[in-house]
Order: sequence, then structure tokens, then C-alpha cells
Amino acid sequence: MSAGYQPKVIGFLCNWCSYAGADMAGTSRMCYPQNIRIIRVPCSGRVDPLFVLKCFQRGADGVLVSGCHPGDCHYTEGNYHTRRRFALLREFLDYLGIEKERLRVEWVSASEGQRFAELVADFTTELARLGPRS
Amino acid sequence: MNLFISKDDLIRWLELLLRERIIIAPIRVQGQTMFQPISKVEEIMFDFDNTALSSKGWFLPPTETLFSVRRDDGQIKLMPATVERDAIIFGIRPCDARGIALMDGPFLQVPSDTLYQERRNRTTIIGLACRQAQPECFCTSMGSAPDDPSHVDILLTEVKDGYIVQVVTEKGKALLPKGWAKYKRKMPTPPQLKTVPTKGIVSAIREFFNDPYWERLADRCLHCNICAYVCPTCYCFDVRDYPDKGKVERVRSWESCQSPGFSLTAGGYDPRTTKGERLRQRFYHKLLYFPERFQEVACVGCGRCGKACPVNIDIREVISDLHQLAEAKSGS
Amino acid sequence: MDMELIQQIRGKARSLLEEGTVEGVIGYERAGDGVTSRPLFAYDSSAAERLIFDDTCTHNLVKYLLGKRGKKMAVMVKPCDSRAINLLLNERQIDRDKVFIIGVGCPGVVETEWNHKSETLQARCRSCLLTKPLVYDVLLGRELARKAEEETYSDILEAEAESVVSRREFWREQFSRCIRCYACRQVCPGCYCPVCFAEQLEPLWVGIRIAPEENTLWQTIRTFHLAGRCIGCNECERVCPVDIPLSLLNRKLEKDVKELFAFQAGLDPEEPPPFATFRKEEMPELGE
Amino acid sequence: MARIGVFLCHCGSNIAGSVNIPEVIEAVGKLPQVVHVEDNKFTCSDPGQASIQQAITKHRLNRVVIGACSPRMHEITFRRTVAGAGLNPYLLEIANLREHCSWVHPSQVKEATAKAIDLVRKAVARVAWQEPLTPKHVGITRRALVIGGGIAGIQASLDIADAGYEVILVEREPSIGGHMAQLDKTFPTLDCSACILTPKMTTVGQHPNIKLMSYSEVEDVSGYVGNFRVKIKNKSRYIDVSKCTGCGECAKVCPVELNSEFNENLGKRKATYIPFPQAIPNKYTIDKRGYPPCRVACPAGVNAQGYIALISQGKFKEALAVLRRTMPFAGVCGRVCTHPCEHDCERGKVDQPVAIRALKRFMADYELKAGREKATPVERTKEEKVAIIGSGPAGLACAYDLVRQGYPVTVFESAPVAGGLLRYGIPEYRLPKAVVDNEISYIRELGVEIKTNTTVKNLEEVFAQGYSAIFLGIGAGVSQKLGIANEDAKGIIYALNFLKQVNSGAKVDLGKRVVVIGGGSVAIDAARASLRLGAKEVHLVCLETRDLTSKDRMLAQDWEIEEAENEGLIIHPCLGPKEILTRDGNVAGLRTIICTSVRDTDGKFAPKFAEGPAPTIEADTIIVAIGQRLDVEAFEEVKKMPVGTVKVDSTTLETNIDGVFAGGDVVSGPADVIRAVAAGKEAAISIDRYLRGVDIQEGRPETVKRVKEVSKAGVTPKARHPMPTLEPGKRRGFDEVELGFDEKTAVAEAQRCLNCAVCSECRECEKVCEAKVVVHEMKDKVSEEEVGAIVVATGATPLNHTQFSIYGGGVYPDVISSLQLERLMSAAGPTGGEVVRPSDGAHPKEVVFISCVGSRDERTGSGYCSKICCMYMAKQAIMLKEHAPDTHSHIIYTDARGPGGKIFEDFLARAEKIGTTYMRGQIDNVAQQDGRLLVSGQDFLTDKTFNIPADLVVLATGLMPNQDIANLFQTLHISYDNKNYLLQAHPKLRPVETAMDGIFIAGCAVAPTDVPESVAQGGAAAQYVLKLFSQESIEAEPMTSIVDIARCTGCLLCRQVCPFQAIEAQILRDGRTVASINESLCKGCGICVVACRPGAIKLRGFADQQILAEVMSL
Repeated sequence: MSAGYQPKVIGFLCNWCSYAGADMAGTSRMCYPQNIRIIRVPCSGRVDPLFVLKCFQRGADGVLVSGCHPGDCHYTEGNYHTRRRFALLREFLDYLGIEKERLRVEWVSASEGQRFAELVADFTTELARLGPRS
Repeated sequence: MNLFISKDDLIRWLELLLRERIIIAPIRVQGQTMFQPISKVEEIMFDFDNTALSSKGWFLPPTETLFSVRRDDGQIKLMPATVERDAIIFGIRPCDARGIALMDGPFLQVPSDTLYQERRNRTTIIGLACRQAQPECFCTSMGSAPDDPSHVDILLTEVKDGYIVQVVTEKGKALLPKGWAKYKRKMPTPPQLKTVPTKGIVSAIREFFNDPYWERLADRCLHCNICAYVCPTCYCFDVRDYPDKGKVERVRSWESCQSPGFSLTAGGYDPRTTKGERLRQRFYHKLLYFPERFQEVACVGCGRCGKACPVNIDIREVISDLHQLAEAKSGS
Repeated sequence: MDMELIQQIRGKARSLLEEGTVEGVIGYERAGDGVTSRPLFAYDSSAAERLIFDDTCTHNLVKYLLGKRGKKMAVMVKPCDSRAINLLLNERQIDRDKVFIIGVGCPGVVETEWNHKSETLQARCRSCLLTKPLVYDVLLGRELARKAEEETYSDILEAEAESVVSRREFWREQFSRCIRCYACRQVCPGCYCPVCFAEQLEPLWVGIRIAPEENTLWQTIRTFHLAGRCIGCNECERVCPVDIPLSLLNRKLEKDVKELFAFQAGLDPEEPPPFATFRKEEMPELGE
Repeated sequence: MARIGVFLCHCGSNIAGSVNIPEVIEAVGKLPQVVHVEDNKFTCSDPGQASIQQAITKHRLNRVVIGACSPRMHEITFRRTVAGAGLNPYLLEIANLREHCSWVHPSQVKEATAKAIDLVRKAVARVAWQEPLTPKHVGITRRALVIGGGIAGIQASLDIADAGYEVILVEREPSIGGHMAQLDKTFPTLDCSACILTPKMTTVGQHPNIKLMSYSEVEDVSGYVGNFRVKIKNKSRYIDVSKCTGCGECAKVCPVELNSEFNENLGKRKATYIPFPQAIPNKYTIDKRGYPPCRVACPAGVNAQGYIALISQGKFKEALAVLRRTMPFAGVCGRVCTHPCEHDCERGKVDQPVAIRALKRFMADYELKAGREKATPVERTKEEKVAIIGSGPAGLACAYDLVRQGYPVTVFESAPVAGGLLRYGIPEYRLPKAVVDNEISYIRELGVEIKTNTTVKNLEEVFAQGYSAIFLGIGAGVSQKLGIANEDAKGIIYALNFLKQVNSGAKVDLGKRVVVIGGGSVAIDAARASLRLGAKEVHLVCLETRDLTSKDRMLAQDWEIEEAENEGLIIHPCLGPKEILTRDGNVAGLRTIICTSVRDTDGKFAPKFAEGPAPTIEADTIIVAIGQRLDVEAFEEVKKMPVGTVKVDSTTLETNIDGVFAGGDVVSGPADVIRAVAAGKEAAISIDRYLRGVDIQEGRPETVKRVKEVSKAGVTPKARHPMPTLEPGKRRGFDEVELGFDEKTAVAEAQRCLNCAVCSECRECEKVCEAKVVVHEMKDKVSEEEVGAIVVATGATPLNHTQFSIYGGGVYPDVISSLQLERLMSAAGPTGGEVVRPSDGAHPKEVVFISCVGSRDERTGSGYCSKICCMYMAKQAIMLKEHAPDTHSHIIYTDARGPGGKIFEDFLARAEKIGTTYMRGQIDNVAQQDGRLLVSGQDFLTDKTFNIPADLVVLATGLMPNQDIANLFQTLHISYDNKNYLLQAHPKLRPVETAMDGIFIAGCAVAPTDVPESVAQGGAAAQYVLKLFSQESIEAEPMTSIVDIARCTGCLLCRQVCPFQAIEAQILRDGRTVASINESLCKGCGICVVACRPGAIKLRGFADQQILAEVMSL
């Protein structure tokens, strides 16, 4: 791992909680690593595991899937499905040789700008520790 | 011109050749014997039943880039793929060699497929005659033989203390070092094979285009691509453009007439929608359309398709079924 | 060969055909090699006389029902294959009224290849606890009390104990051999999409390159689409012409689905599959 | 071919300060399909928008990318801009260069610029796949729902209703008014709160456009702006509100009294109540919290709380009537019941359980003493005759229930006198025969025919006599044998025979040394009877241990073991009978064996014995009491279990024979009276259903709702009254040992009851209500309403002051909350407006206010300022002075401000001027000293410690939304923070809107507000509702899912995952089933898209291609 290594992170954020939470981080001027590129989706339940696989195939070092906290989904149940889908995908990716730490599922509410900034920083650090994917 | 070479000399010769050329030879990969470029001569399997996949992949790789296009400062640049080095295919069986010769028909007719042609030109084929027949083999019924030297540049035949070297072409001769002894002993007898009644098959099959036979046979067909991909003479491919951030690659990959979308046209029309039509295409192509255009049946009798088919669809059985249908028809 | 059982099968097939209960019977016949067996579609009683059943009858014939939708068909179903029936019933792909299920008691099937039959029982049979099909209209042969051991996933656990790097290397090598013949998909009773994701152009999930990277994506998505759906017939692994150990993928997901969601495919046609449902209180640690 | 224009916003220096815009322009210009790039100082400004429109025309753009702030900010603005230039508004994509880039990566120009290029490239890639979408227009239901009947909700309701639209106002309490109704005066004008609020409440109650749903809660909300469907649960008041006159007669007779919530626990109210005199609606509510634990624990479901409540009021006759609603055996069960009710009694968690059994007996004794009036026979309304075989407790209970339902019932008893085990099994000293006789007579008087000396041999015969159903309650009448050597010796007696003889007055030959074998109640009865018959020594040998906490304990009850020992019984525990020793064929003694364990870990009887020296006990008589069983030969046609008991359905008690039911010991094996009664009652339900031909299983076993929490606050421990007994020395005859309570004791004991379920269902209210509006069987009603807009004004509540024990809250009675002080000051309050100390009723002279209790401190409550406390403390200090000029108030504050204009600050000054001591500081401790409180702490301004002696300490507790309110917010899909305050759509510009269109918020549910602010917000929310209602129609989001039927496999997994029931099966002409999406129900979440493996579902606006294009561009 070189000191200059900058992991490439793609984040899928639900419009109602996590994307708003990321906006809140911006509005509150909280700094976090620049590595993440955010893709807006209506609900974390819209995030197809295939998108995540494509991200990794395209060279992403880490993928973040983020939605409302369980029980708070704007669409009532979307994040429960997200949780099932990605709990399984994480195990499977790890089995195939992509460390499960590279796929994060996080619940971030619209008011949790701070949490969002912190988790991006934490995720980036962890990815830097894992080093580039070979 | 028959020469003799001891096993040790053969290895030394191949080592010499490997310095300047790529050598593609049967090697052992995860329990399977496959034709692959070797890095050391020791990797070569000299004693093997036929490989699961034929050696056609060297001339028509499963996937290759035909050319790429890039936009650079407003300029559009096209970069065709080229063949970098001379190569040798070593250890090819006479049946597979004949398969290459059959592929030459469609690929080398004018206008020729330049990438194929270049590979073909820059590759020397060293064959290895069969000392034993496998249960699936029927090359003699398809116009070839276990010791057929017709389609190789050099043919090796294993004898007790080494190999008899038959130099077939000038290209083959060019590879030879000087000072090898001439071979004067008697050639070993080739193994005997079961025969398949291929006579008259081309005219027989023509009659049964609309016969329910095909739908019945297709009942159990899974329509996977195994038969086509193991076949030394199947040469269908698909071409797709890959755009990626300002660059486009045109890629060619194997494809098979058994695929559901194989004959789908741009407007959405598909001339072969049923399973029977698709399966019929495979046999009509091999036994009728190819012979009509290139005068040879597009089967070399290697028996791979019948052996690999998960549901035991076997070209030999199809041929004899067609004969029976013909007999029944003429009898009635 | 259990001739008595075979006579029962032929008799049943004959009467089903003669009485017009079904249009055809999907069963097994002896293959051209005289050793192994292959699927047979019998449409008349004379063809029914070719039906056999023995320990080479590995094919999961349930797959063929998908190609005969709308027709009344009978199908021979081993205990393991019956899970595919339940899967397809759950996914509304077959009409129970249109399918006559001839359940057969199965002593386990052996490893075979063309022209060759071994004495080794297939691995999946060694851990098969089903003594009779889960669903059938008639059960022929005996319900067997077999000595099977419960699946322990020892090979999967071993792989999990390896480092992630060595697993990555392992699968890279395996997938590099894949020739994208799609036999694994074609034989799978759970694969029936009108247009497979691998053949879709818009969106383009996987390209046509027969190359490690795309092969990996192909196999990853294929297996993931079978998560909670694979019924373990292992036909995909059997038909793979380049011997990729696909059961290591399918059974990994089977194991995880069992652990995470307490679900196994094909046991109950009514139970909602894992991705159709959820429990609010499960996996509280994920994402918090 | 897409012609994409890219517009980059500087946002002043907000974006351009961190992102090198020229560099972005250069990079973006090279992207395929991009034909135009430009930048603007402020793209959202009029010139910026005009520039976009010009460029669209000039460069023939068909796609637009704007790099600016978050799409959540201006997407709608820019869609309008693009549409203004004739382009479909959905052919726009926004790159979030501000919130997601420049603002979070300041001073990292290189990285931020590179990221900005990526974000724009991503947007360009996506926009190429964008498709034109057309929003649909949907109608509006012009009716509003207001949730919360506090002042904010009241104002919103009135404003909407006055504008001519219908309003449904939902309030979960019995009355509207909220916390404002509890206030005495309001700051800073000192208006009387009730005076200004009551007229508004009355208007709400009478407004033709307002449908007031009090005591109701919103359960579920579906739909969308303009078209919500709301499920509202109208909690049952057990009073028919439409007819209640509010006369209050019910409350007068109600025996249950509890703390008044409205008066902040400083006053009392009844279980049936109106929270305060001005309540709207002015209707009574009966407060029921479920079943009390005693009633849940009782196998027969006897409502103990009901009769205890009435005993506490001295209404003994009425109390007995409550019991007789369930069963007839007050005297019997009041003596012999094993009383599981007492075990679960909540009072036991304070000190000891209420003596429920003794109280039950008291009622019977009272009636017997006073002389029972003959019962009125029940009218026969049913034709079908029912036969009961066996007149034990099970049979009689069954008969009792059936006869009261109008069935002709006949009980067959083979013995000469009815009563079964009650008569022959339990000795006189525990259960006098007179008591049994009285209760059986009562049953007879109701109309049950009892045929004694009548043995029934087979059931066929009974049916032949014209009975339509039979209950088999013949008990377990045969004693188990020991199965050891010499069991046929003379001097061996079986306990059941023994007791029967004793109880029927027959002479029993008993030796001098009696050994009883067995550890249950029958063994103890046999032993105690032996003592009374004059045996010199009575020994008891049992397998079990005397340690009553062990799993292997004796089965007899604690008290009877103790009583027996008091009477001289010698117990030999942990021994099993090995051999009976004989002399000349007569019993000589018992050889025993050591028993090491009786029951296994599952509780099953599996005794283990050990070799070793075990005592031999001399005896001339051995009474065997090791259990009873059914006579195996009896009723052969009835299927039995291997142990010999009758096999029945465990819920319905049906036997294998149609129309025959069984219960009691004959089914369960030997058990106690109350379980037999329970079985009889259960069988009565089955028989009634059987005879009426309705489903016998449905709704059984009944699920009862036990009260969740029982408040024990303020309960002073008071010991249970012991049962007076006959002194052991006087117990030689068969006189009853327990003597029963007298009236005074009974009332005092009954008053110990905590009234767990609040309403005791004594039904006294029913009797006095002239309007006949009490309906105890009333069920909660759920109604569905359609509304177009919703106002959420659910408010907040001050933190519970008792949780602040550091300030003495909950520790000292004279530490009260500010809201309690309001109630004390209110003329309508519990003290009639007199401010007194709760502890002794004295007038407080020194009052200390502690501010910011639970506010501004994350550790003890909330991290925020509750805003209203400074003002109300000043108000209360002023008012205290007005009530009693000699009162002196100290206000210990953190910061003191009057935010609300000059009039507010003047008010604070006024408080100080009248002599209130303001001190900025921190409280270290509140202690009690010499009957007063001592408040000590630190003065921050002088840096000195202070000790203030105080008569009253008032805690100014901060506000917090109700903790259980999150469920409602989740149903509404509106966001809230970790303290359950609602989130506004924008904290500054959209303060009363939420992210959900059509749902508006007001009042303390959003943040602490005072009265004028709540009124203003309620009005503002109403204005948004009216704005919505003034539109002709609403544009519906066009981003919904559609199915490509060619790719659909019809598996309908999508239907299973859709949270909105928007997906249905559709059958095509070719017979294929495919999914079909109802666009008006689809909300565009995309869960179905992911569930669809074949890729047959597309979410418009978030199609796979669009998202994938973004992925591929990165």
C-alpha cells in the first residue's frame, strides 16, 4: 500500500435519508475524504446487487449502500429488503475474493450529516488499509 | 520424407523452437488436458487421449479484439489487432488438423478474414498420430485417419524409442534442424475404428427438413453451446462493440447456433424460434450447407460432441437415424 | 437394475398415455453408449417401453417442464428433483394441474460420464436426506431408508478458512477456464428468464468476452440469482465441460441462506423465498 | 443522438471557491455528446435560468446537465427552467457540486476539481439515457386530517374549517385542549388559560365542518398528497358518547379511585371520568387497561378485582354478585382454593399479595350470616336438554353456566348427596358441609335438577332419555395402589375411602400409630383427619422433600403442611415405601427406601432411589394417599389416555363421541377445585356452541389482554391481614380451623388492592346510568377516512420530574414539577387554587425554582433549550406572590432570557422587581432537613456556595416529544430526529412542511414553542392545506415502474415485495400470467425492479441503464 493510494469509492444513497444526510454534511461544512462518488437512488431497495458487482468489476475499491434506518424507510420496507440482499452479497463477495469490508451497508438518516461524514472517513481509511484490489 | 527422432532429441528440438516462437501444446490444467501456450517444454503432455476442447481456439480464439477506435483531440484513430509472433501448434491430432483445414474454407475465401489468415500463415502445425482409438472416434468415416498427415506441416508417430517424423510441407521442413537420420523402418499400423455410414448422407438429409424428427430430438436438447464449442469445425461468432470512456473496442467471441438469440435479427424477427429448428440447423449446416459450399462434410469424426453432450445427442446416431428415415421413406 | 420398478414405470406411463391423462411422459432411457442414461420423451405406449430407471439417471427432468408449458405432461421425479417442482410451483412457472408427477424412490445416483459408469455415489446423494419425493401423484419403487449424512458443508467451511487472497486466486483460475457455453444455465431448473441478463444489451450487464473478468461476473450473477432458489441438483456442475466446481458456489449461498434466513429452497411451495420477505428484527447489527 | 448542454454554477464562491471551474469546463467539453458548456455566477438566478433557456434554443440541446447545489434544493426549479425552453423537464440531470463536493472538500482545489469533473461526467452519462416523462394529474380530496388536539391542532382545525373545508381532528386523550388546558395563566399577559382556550375548544366541538374524534389514534396512513387513506382507531370509552349526558352518576358509584393525570397526580379521579370540567367532548370515559393479573391467573377467570373493589366500598352483597357472574362457589373456593391469583397479585411486588381467598370467603360468610334470599329460577329459553354426570365442582360449574343460559340441565350423581369431592374428599374442618350445601342449594334454586343415587352406566342410555349433550365430570375416584409386598394386610386403608367414610360420618377404625404415605393435599387431609380421630402418633412418609422451594417439593400447599405440623404431624420426607411389615396379617410397620430425586429436569415424575440405611417406621395403620385415577371400567365407549384419563380436545374438551364433553379430574387426573370449575365452564361454552351449531373452535382458547404496567407510585406499604385460625390446641374435633374475616378487616384488606386494571368491571355504573349508555362489552372501532392533507400537531410533554432524583424529584413530595404548580395555582385544580405543600398541606413561604431540568444537558435529558421555562418560571413567581404576598421565590437559572420581544423581557424584569431572587448557578443537592428542603449549590456570579432552606422546590422540566410517537411518524413516512422531533422540509424556508407532500407540521412536535407560536404555526399549516385545496389537481410523480410483459415470467416476486400493493397479476390473451403495475399506487421505490431477475420491470427516471451509465462513467 503506497501512501498516495486513493481508494475509489462509489456510494448508492437513498434520496430521502442518506442522500439528504450527505447534503446535511455539506450544509454543515463537515469535511470528509473526497474519494466517494455518490449515486442517488430513490430507495436503498432500488440498489440492485448487480450494480455493486459492476462497480467492483469496473475497479471500485469500495461500495457503500446507504438507506434510512430500519423502520424509517420512506417506502416503509425498502431497507429491509436491502438488508437481506446485501447481507448475503457481502458474504458471497468475500467468498469470491472481494473482502466483505469493501461493501458497506449503512443506515444514515437525513439529520445524520455528521454520521455520514464520519463513515466516509472511516470507510476510506479501512479501504486504504486493505490496499488496492488486485 | 520420413525421419526419426528420439524423445530426448525431440525435447531439445522443442526447447530450441520455444526460444523464437510461441508453442501451443496439450498441457494439464486442473485435471484437464487443454491446448495452451506453454512456458516450458516439460509441461507438454505427449501421451494423452484427445483434448476436451479442440485446438481451433488458436486460430479462432474464444474472444479476440478485432480493432479498437479512439478519439484523441478530435481525431478518430483506428487500431487493428495484429499477430505478434510466429507460433507452433504441437501435438495436434489428425482429426483436429483436418478441422483447421475445414475452417480455412469460410475464413480464407475472398475476402479473407485477415486476422485468421495472419495467424494461419504464422503458425506451423506439428501433428501427433493416434496410436490408440478412443470409443468416440470415427475419423475414418469422415475422410480422415489416425495417421493422416494431410493437414499438418509435420506429423510425428510414436514408436518404441522415439518418434517418426513425417515432413509434409515446406513450412514444416523449415523448422527442421540439419543432420537427422532418415527413417527406414516400417510405419506402425494405425488403430482400427468403428464406422459410421456416412455415404449418401448429404442427399439423404435434404429430404427431412420438415420432419418432426428434429422437434423430437430437440425435446431433450438443452440448447447449451457445448457441442459447438468443443467442435473443431464450428466457427460461428458474435461481434460486439465495447465503448468505454472515449474508446471503443470491437470484440469477436464464439457463439453457437444453439443459443436462443443466435438468429434474432435487428427488427425482432427470428427465423429459427423453435428448439427443433435450432437443433436442425446444426446438423444441416454440418451435413448439407457446408458441403454444398465447400464440398466437404463439416465433421472430422473426433466424437467430442457426442461425448460432451449432457443429454447424449450424438451426430453418429443422428446420421444413422437419417438413414433409417430414408429407408423407411423409400420402403413405403 | 430393478426390473420390477421399471415395469411399474412403463405400466404407469402406458396407462397415462393410453388414457389420455397426459400428452407425453418425460423419463429416462438407456443412452447410445449402452451404459449411461438420457432423457426420454415418450409420446406413445411403444416409446414408453424404452423407459428405465437406475443409478445412472442423474438428469433433473423437471427442467423440461418449462419447455412444455400449457401441455399436460408426466415427469419422473427423484426425491431430489421434487424440490425443483416445489421451486417452480412457488415461482408460478408450472401448473400443478397440468403436471403428473411420477415419483420414484431413488437409491442415489453414481458418477457417470459418456460410456462410463463408476461405483461412486454422487456427493449430493451422500448428503441427501429425502427418502421420497416431496410431491408426487404416484410413488413408484420403495421409500428408502438410506444412510445419508447431513450436509456439513465441510468443503465450503474449508474454503472460508482460507485467506481471501487465496480464494480470489482460486476463483480467478476457475473462471478463466469458463467458455461461456451456458450449459450450467440451460440445465438449471431455476433458470428460465425469457432473456437472460447475460444476453441483454440494454442494460449491458455482462459482455460477450470469454475472458476471466466477464466470466467472473457471469458466474457471480448467475449464482446470486439462484440464491435461496438453488435446489441442489448439481446438474450445472455435472454438465460443465471444463469442470468448474460450481457446487462450491451454489452450496455456499445455500449455506448462508440457511444461516441468515433459515430457508432452504424447494422444501415448501408455499413458503416465501428469502428475497420476497424479511423480518424487521433480523440482523440488527448490519448498517448500524 | 443526444445534444447535451452542461451548465456549471459558481454559486458565488460556494462552488467556485473550491472547484476550478475553467478546468471542469475544459474536461467536460471533451465528453462525447456534449455540445455546449457554460458557467454562471448563480445558475438559479433569473439571468442564470434565462441563459440556460437561450442555450437550449441556440444549440438545439435535447439534454441538460446542471452542476450546482443538491438536486434536493433546486431540481424542481431547474425542471421548470428546462420546461420553459420547451424541453421535457425530465431530460435534466443535476450534478451535486456544492453539498457533495465544494462544501465538504474546501481548500482541496485539486481533488475537488477532479471530483467535480467526475460528478459532471456521471451526470452526462446518465442524462443521455434520460427519457421524457409526463406527470399525471390526480384529483384532490378536499378534507383535512389534523392529528393532535392541543392549541396548535385546534387552531389549524378552526382555520381550515372556517375556510369551508371538512376537518377530522384526532386526539388520543378523552378531551382536546392539550397542555394549555392544564395551565393556570399564560405569560406574559397573565390571561387565564382556560378563559382563552375554552371558547376555542367549544367552537371545535360545535363546528359543523369539524369531525372531532377524541380518544382516537391514527393507525395507518396510505396514499399520497391529495389522496390519503387514513385508518383511525376509536378507542373504546365503554360509554355511548352519542347519548352520554355527562351527569356523572357513574363516577359517584365507581369504587375505583386513582391519580388524576390532568391534575398531574395531585388529585384523584374515578375509573370512569371526565378529565376536567371544561372537557370537549364533555362525555365520560371508562378507563380499562386490560384484565387484572388476578383474573388472568385464575383458571376460571374470576374477576377478583371486581368484587374486591366493591368490598372496599362495603358493598358486600354486590360484591358477591360479581363473583356469581363467573361461578357459584364463593364459600367453597374461599376456603379450599389454591388461589393462583394471589401468586400473581401485583400488590405482592409492594409488600404482600391481597388476601383474595379470604375476601372471597368473607362474601359468602356475610351472606350466610345475613341469611341468603332464595335465588330466582332462570327462565328456560332453550329446548335442548343437557345431562351432567357427576356433581363435583366441574359438573356443577358446567351446570351453573348452562342453566343461566336458559338450558334445561340435569345432574346425575350416584352418591346419596351431591357435591362429589367437595363433600366426600375434603374434611369438615376445612370445608364445613353447610357451606357446600348452601352453594348447591343456590344452584338448585336457579333451576338445575340434581338426581342423586342415580348411577349412569352408559352414555347411550342418557341420549336415549332425550338429552342432546352430556358433560362427564365423574372425577378420579379410585386410589392408586402401592404395588409393594403385603399390600393386602389388615390395617391398610386407601385415603379416598378413608376420607369418604370420615366425611359421611361413618365410623372408622383407626389404630394408634398411623403412617400416611404421600405428599399431596389428600395425604395431608388424611393425616389431619387421623389426628382428629384420636390417633396417638401420625407420621407422613413421602418421596418429596420438605424444602418447599425445591423442584421436588411436596405437592400439598404450604399453609396446610404448616398447619398439620402445628397439629402434631411428623413428616418423613425423601423416603419411598419399600415393604409393608406385618404381624399375623396385621400391619406392623413400613420399611422405607431413600429417594434421591422425584422429578426429572422436564418436571416429569421419575423417582430415583438409593441404597443405604433407611428408617423403618412402626405402624398399626397405613393410609395410602399416592394419587387417584379414573375407574378404568367406567364408560368404556369413551377414549382414554394410557394413564387412564379421558382423552379430550385440550381446548374444547370434546371427547371422541359427538356431543360428549369431559372435564375435571376425569381428564386432568387429580387437580384442585378451581381447575375443575374452569373445566366445567369451558365445557359449558363448548356445549352451548355445539347445541347452537356454531364453530366450536373459533376464538379459543380466549386470548386475554393482561394489563401491561401497574403503577405503584405513591403506594404506602401496608401488611396483609392474616386469617384468624382456631388455636392448635383446640383442634381435636372437626371444627373449622380458619375463622374468616370480620367486616372491618375485609374492607381494610380490600382497600389494599391496587386496582390493576383500573376499571374493575363491577358494573355498578351500569346500574345507576339512567341514559343506559354504559357498554362494558364495547370494542375499539377502526374507521377509514379519505383526506387530502394532514396536519401533525402531536405536541410534546414536560419530562417526568420524578426521574430527577438529584434534585429530589420523586424522592421528596415537596419537590414538584412546574406543571404541578400550575395545577396547584389553578382555581379548578385539586386544591381549588390554594398553593399548598403536598406533604403537609402547609402554605409554602420559600419557593426555589430550578431551571433547565433535563434541558441543555444531553446526559440527563435533552441537549437543547426548552425555550418556555424562563418565561413560565417568571410567571409562576409573580403568581405565587399574587396568591400570597409573603411568598418569596428563588429562581436558580443557567441563563435567563425572554425571547419574544420587549414585552417578554419586561415580564422577566417585573418578576425580579416584585422581589424574586434570581441566581445564576448550579444545584449540587436537594436534601430534607427539619421538615423543610435544603437546596445547596454554586452561585456562578459570586463563585460562592449557597444553601437555601425551602418549603417547596419547583423543577422546570424541559419538553420532549412523546417517546411512542415514532410509530405514528413512521406510518406517515415523515422524518424525525433522535429525540422524536419532526424534521421540517427546510429548517428556514419551509418550517411547517415535511418532505412528504401534503403533510404539514405545527407546534411543539417540531420544537418547543409557546402558545402564540403554536397558534401561528397551526395557522400556517392550515394555510398550506388551504393552498393545496385551492388547486384544481395535483401533478403526480411520473417516476413509477412499468412491466415489460415480454420479459416477465409471471413469478410475481415483485408483488410480494411491493409495500404499496401496487402490483397485480394480469392474465394475457395467450394465457400467460404477468405482473401489472397500478401507476397511481406505485410510489417509485424500485424494490420490485431489483426483485425482478429477468429485468422486466423498469423504474422510470431510475432505469437500470441510467444508474449503470453512472457506474460505468466512474
